[in-house]
Amino acid sequence: MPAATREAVAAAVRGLSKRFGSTQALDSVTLSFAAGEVHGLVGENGAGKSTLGKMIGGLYHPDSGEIEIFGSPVRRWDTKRAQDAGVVVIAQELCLVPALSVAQNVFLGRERSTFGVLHPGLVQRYAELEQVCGFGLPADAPVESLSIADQQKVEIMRALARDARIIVMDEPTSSLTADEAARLHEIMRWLRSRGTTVIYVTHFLEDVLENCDRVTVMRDGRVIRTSETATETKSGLVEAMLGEPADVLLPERPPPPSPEADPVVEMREVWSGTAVRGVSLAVRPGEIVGLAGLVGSGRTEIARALFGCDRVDSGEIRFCGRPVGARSPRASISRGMAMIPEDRRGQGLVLLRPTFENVTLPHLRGFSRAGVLARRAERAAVKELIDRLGVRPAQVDGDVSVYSGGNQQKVLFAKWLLGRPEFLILDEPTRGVDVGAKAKIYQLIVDIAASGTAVLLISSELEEVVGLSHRVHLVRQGALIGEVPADTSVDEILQRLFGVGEESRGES
Amino acid sequence: MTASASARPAPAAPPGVLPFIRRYAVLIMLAVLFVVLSVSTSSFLTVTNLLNILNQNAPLAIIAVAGTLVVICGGFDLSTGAIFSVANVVAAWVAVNTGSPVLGLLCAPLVGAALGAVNGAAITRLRIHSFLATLASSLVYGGLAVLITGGFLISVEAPGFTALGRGGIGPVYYAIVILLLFALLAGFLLNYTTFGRYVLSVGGNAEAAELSGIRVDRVKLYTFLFSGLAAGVAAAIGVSRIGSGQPQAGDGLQLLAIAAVILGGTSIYGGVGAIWRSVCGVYLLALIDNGFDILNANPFFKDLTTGVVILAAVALSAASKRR
Amino acid sequence: MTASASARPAPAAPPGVLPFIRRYAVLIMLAVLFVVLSVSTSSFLTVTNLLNILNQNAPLAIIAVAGTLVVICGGFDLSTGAIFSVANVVAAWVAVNTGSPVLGLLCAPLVGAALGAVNGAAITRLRIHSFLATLASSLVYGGLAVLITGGFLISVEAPGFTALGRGGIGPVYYAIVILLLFALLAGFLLNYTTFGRYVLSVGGNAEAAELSGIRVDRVKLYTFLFSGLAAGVAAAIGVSRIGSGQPQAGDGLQLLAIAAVILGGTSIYGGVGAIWRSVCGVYLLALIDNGFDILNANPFFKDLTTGVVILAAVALSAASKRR
Amino acid sequence: NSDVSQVNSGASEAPSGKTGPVKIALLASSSQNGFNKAVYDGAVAKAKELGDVEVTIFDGKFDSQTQFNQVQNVASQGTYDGIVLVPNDNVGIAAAIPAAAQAKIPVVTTLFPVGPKLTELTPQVDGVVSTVAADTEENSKKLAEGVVEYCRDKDPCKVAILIGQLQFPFDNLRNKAYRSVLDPHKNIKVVATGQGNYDRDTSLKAMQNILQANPDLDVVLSNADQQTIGAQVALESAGMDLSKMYVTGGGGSQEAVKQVRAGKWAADQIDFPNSMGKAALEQVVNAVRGKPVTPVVDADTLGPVPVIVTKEVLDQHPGFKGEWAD
Ligand SMILES: Nc1ncnc2c1ncn2[C@@H]1O[C@H](COP(=O)(O)OP(=O)(O)OP(=O)(O)O)[C@@H](O)[C@H]1O
Ligand SMILES: Nc1ncnc2c1ncn2[C@@H]1O[C@H](COP(=O)(O)OP(=O)(O)OP(=O)(O)O)[C@@H](O)[C@H]1O
Ligand SMILES: [Mg+2]
Ligand SMILES: [Mg+2]
Repeated sequence: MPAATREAVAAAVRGLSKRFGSTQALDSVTLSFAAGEVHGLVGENGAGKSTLGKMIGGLYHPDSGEIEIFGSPVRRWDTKRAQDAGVVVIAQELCLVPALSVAQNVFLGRERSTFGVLHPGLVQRYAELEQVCGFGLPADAPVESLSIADQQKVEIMRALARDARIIVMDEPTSSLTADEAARLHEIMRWLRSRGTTVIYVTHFLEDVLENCDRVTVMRDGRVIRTSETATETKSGLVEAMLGEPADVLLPERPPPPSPEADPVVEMREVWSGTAVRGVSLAVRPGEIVGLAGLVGSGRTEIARALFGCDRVDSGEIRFCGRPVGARSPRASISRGMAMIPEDRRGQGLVLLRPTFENVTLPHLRGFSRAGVLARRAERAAVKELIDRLGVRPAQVDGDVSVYSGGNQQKVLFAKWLLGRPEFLILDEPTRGVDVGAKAKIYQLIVDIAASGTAVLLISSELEEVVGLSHRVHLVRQGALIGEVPADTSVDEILQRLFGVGEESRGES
Repeated sequence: MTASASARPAPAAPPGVLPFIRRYAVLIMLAVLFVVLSVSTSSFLTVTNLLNILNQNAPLAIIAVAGTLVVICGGFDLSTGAIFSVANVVAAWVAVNTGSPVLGLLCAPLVGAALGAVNGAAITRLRIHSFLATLASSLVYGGLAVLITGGFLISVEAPGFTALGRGGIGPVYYAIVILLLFALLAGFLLNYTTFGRYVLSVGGNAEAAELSGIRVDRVKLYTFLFSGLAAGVAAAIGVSRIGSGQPQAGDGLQLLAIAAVILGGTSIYGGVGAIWRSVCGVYLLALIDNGFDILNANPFFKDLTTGVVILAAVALSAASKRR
Repeated sequence: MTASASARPAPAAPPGVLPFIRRYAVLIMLAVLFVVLSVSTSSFLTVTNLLNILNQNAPLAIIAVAGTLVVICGGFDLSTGAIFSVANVVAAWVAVNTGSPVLGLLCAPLVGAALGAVNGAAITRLRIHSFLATLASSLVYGGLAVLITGGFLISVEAPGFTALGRGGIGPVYYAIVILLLFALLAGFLLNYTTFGRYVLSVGGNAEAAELSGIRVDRVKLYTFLFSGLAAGVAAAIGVSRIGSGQPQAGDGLQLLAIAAVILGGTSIYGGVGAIWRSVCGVYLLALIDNGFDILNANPFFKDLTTGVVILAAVALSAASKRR
Repeated sequence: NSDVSQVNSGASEAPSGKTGPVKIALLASSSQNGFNKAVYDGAVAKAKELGDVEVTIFDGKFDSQTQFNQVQNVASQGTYDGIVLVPNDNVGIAAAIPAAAQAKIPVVTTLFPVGPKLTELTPQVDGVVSTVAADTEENSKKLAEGVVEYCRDKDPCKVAILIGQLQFPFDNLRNKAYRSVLDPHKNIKVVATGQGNYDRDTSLKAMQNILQANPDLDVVLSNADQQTIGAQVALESAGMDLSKMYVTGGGGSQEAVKQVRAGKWAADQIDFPNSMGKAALEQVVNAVRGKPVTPVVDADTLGPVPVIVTKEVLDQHPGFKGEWAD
């Protein structure tokens, strides 16, 4: 608990309101952030956390209300002025310039220059920052070649490079592994020790309880309460967020399939590119098989090879006992496979199109005759499904681009459940999803498996993988290094993933 | 569903007058111009004049209608003018050499569709951007048209050849009827068929579409084929109207068609758009032309006025898009 | 750097010959054409001919060089031709009416920059897509050019007016020197200044740039200003070369410039590209022209050949990009 | 060739003698072009002279479709009594003329005939009452004959042809006419055919390139003055002496006349756009008023000078300046 600086207010908002169309994203929010505190901001998807953060950072203009930074109210406010005043936002959606290098992205807008001519020495400057962060990213790699997790680290470094006095971190750990998140928390403590204010938006309530000084709970665009973290508990926070007590435990797994049941899908010694190296695995009907691995270990690539997105160099993939011939997402889908990709917005949804079009996209043949759509049947089916999954707002014409993350994820589930797949690949299905929605997604996964669908579950949240899967494969550098049974402890898995005796990354 | 959820209003279509203006900017401009012209001169609001405007611009509108699908699918077809040229000289050549006007006119859509398919194949096979691919193919096609004719025009004397372009059902020219059918067809394709849905989703997010099992390349190819077909149909009308095939007949059509599509409000980034918008775009430009002619205005100001009207329409459609 | 990080293969430049071909496609095509022409005729590989080619296309290349920044920044400038027209008639008008050729020629870049800034302001203020905005403004500017001259050309008799366009330093025309300086300036801006970095980032991801505190609108505006300036400089060379200002002098330049930029390999989506690429693109097209003239080849085949060469270059640059 | 013959033909097309004010639409191939401006000025001058006649110019934007639409619009509006046409496309536009004929609006075409036959000046299309034009093929041959004359004692005599655009029917016709005259002469070598596109800059480039392969050119045979002006810049910067060569232009612009007088250009094929405008207006008003109409007005006879001028010819006509400025 930082004692001394507590009284000084770094940022304050008063009566802040913001409307998007008919959605009241923020409803006269009044809140203050003390200098040198780590202030947690929690709430379910769509509560308005990101909107608040963006307004403080100058990305959105409030409809009414005012923002005060270090005691002085701001008038004309945009990102440039915000940054000049020491306010920086790490946005929730990764937002980097793909063709620029890591270092160029990190120092973007903060280049040292004389009369606009860049100074050399960007790499040294980067190295200095790297000393503090220890993420180990190469300075000159183009950002587009990095995995999502590494891009997330670039985002964090970019904020740090600004010597900000107030940093809004909007779900910065959503694609980091546990030890990387721990590394970030360390950085937060270091920032706090230097008097920087961190506004920490996250759905990981444990992280809030461990790392924040105070926490604010939001719901429906309003502030429910702000309190000292020491006085809060996880279930208390959940209740405040959802407005009702809720169960955050993992649901009961469906019974495992009999060991002699024939697998739905099987990989035999599959090699693909540089990222998948001799992978063999099998998933049986009704079974949930987890893939646990560190970020960048190649889990996504395994899924992509399986689904036919990437070329398989050698090895065999069998579906329902027969080797598969032509391989493409299309062929996989027609065989009964489905995949929810890790990049929801980039690979999953067509953001410009409404909900029902997204949901029925792979199944249009079933909703058409001679190419002509049966729109009524289509909408009825989607309506039924999104009601069942609890997509909100439950409108078939809903605009998916403004749905919160959890609801977007549910739309993706709807999209594939509509086809009743025999085999479902889930790549990070709960990334950026609030606790309430998370519980629903867990239940969904379990229900899907109980209905006989084989599930391959990839997640960076080890609790989730071990808690939901019947069996877990450990992945390291593109290869499976072993299998552990359900409910193996997270610590043990971590040890095996790093290799016994090896040191964890980020150390040194 | 939790109780709190239902309390939140759904993100329905935003209310108010500004969104309406934004949405229907091109229609509003069209209506304004229509009214202005109607009160400025009595020669405007006559059945013949209106039918003339519709008829004259029908070939362009047909190309723009199909071009809308290309743009929605994230592409750009700069070769429609050249396809028009090839199709119209082929039609004339066939009519002259077989003596059958019908056969000649039928050739135009076929040639158009074939050249469009070649575009589509080049774009999807070679994985090159359609902007550059169709720019190149338009040069090639344009060259072909010149070679076919040897630089001369091919006059068709066969009786009946001009029926399609100059005739009509009662006072309504065939061209208008064909445009209507074509626009309805395209609108139907876009909104009521799986193909249309695929076009929209490929334009919206090609990767997501591919991962949803859609043959992205094939969808793209079909849009270019359709665009070529449209250019061929337009060429059939054009060549029949003129009565001779000319290698430059289509020059510049492609730019007008694309301008009309974008002016209508279809997004240059793909994924959203509508057929009626492009038709409005074509006729907005047509009204300006017609207005200058019948108002006896100084033609020196025509380009300037056209530019200002386009800017106004676009500015309207962008009205107060501030966050 | 920690140990674990280095374990991941660094995404370095991919090795092998295919990526090389892809990357330098436009250069390779240029070299091939160069060699072909050199062996086909002895008139090609002469100092005068090469200087001529460079000189003739310098104005276009200057426009393409600046256009590269616009395209990298995610924009499209379809008004450079019209700006060229306005700037060249203003230059002639001023030279005639003040009797000072220097003053006249100086006006061209100023007028160009001003019109470019107007483009930029319209695009950023009204938040409309540059494609449509510059299409509209090109009509407006084109109209202006005609109004200034009343449709006639303005012949400049003032001695010295043609020095810029026809003279040079030794055998090297001023136009070539100016192009060189301009390309170096643009390359320097792009690679060694904050402005260039901002251009790359705005084109790569405007939202990320905004998040980084970059004034996206201002950066865009400057690219259009620069493009207008380039069109003005090109106009000064052009009007001085011909010795008279003409309202249609710039017609079609904008499309050639954009084609050259894209042909060079700068991404139409923005965010990546290089100045040298566009210069190569311009001279690739120029070599085809030159080749046809000096080989006395049938002009009927020129468009066709140009199209095929473009396709070849683009296909090369896309060579085996397949999965 | 085609002689001026007074025939009363208009009876069927022309309304039987309209009295009162007459409105004429002048459909220019482009309103923003010196040549067309001269036609317009001539028409306006004649209208003043006749009195009670008003002329309105339409911009054809060098686009055949635009002009096609304009004919239709004028025909359907009933505002105009007659049309003077400077066609962009002599064949395509023919399809629009019947609409005018139906509306009883007489059409006079200038510069080019209207209809499928490029060399047939007698009106080919119902609705066209008069053609005010010259025989392009014949005149092109005359221009080329000057080249033959100049080349008589030269072997080889190297000729570069600078043509507008070969894909334009009339340019194609001109090119063929040139070749039909030049090719039979063994000493004459056509070493290059460049396209000048009626544009100075394009022609400058083309000529520079041609000079690379043929630095020892004797003749530049250009069909348009704008092209020759561009070529001249290239020739002079290459250090060539035009007065020793044989350089032609076409169009009879003021600049061309100046250059021929100065002895730089050897010959120019003259057009008289202002006089053509006058003649066309006269014919169309005659048709409207129900007076006799001349179906073919040979444009070559309208001016004070013969169609092909050389320095000697111009010296005999010191007052002639050229009827248009580009
Ligand atoms: N640009 C926008 N346009 C329209 N509606 C928006 C926009 N941004 C946010 N919203 C809506 O405003 C509400 C609040 O969104 P916000 O992103 O602030 O929620 P959040 O608390 O950050 O949720 P999550 O935990 O999913 O990130 C949501 O209903 C969302 O749909
Ligand atoms: N676009 C790319 N270009 C080059 N290498 C890549 C790219 N994407 C991923 N890789 C590499 O492929 C390997 C596997 O990455 P991948 O993202 O599939 O791992 P993952 O286990 O799914 O982790 P994540 O949690 O990021 O999804 C890593 O070495 C990564 O650096
Ligand atoms: Mg958020
Ligand atoms: Mg992954």
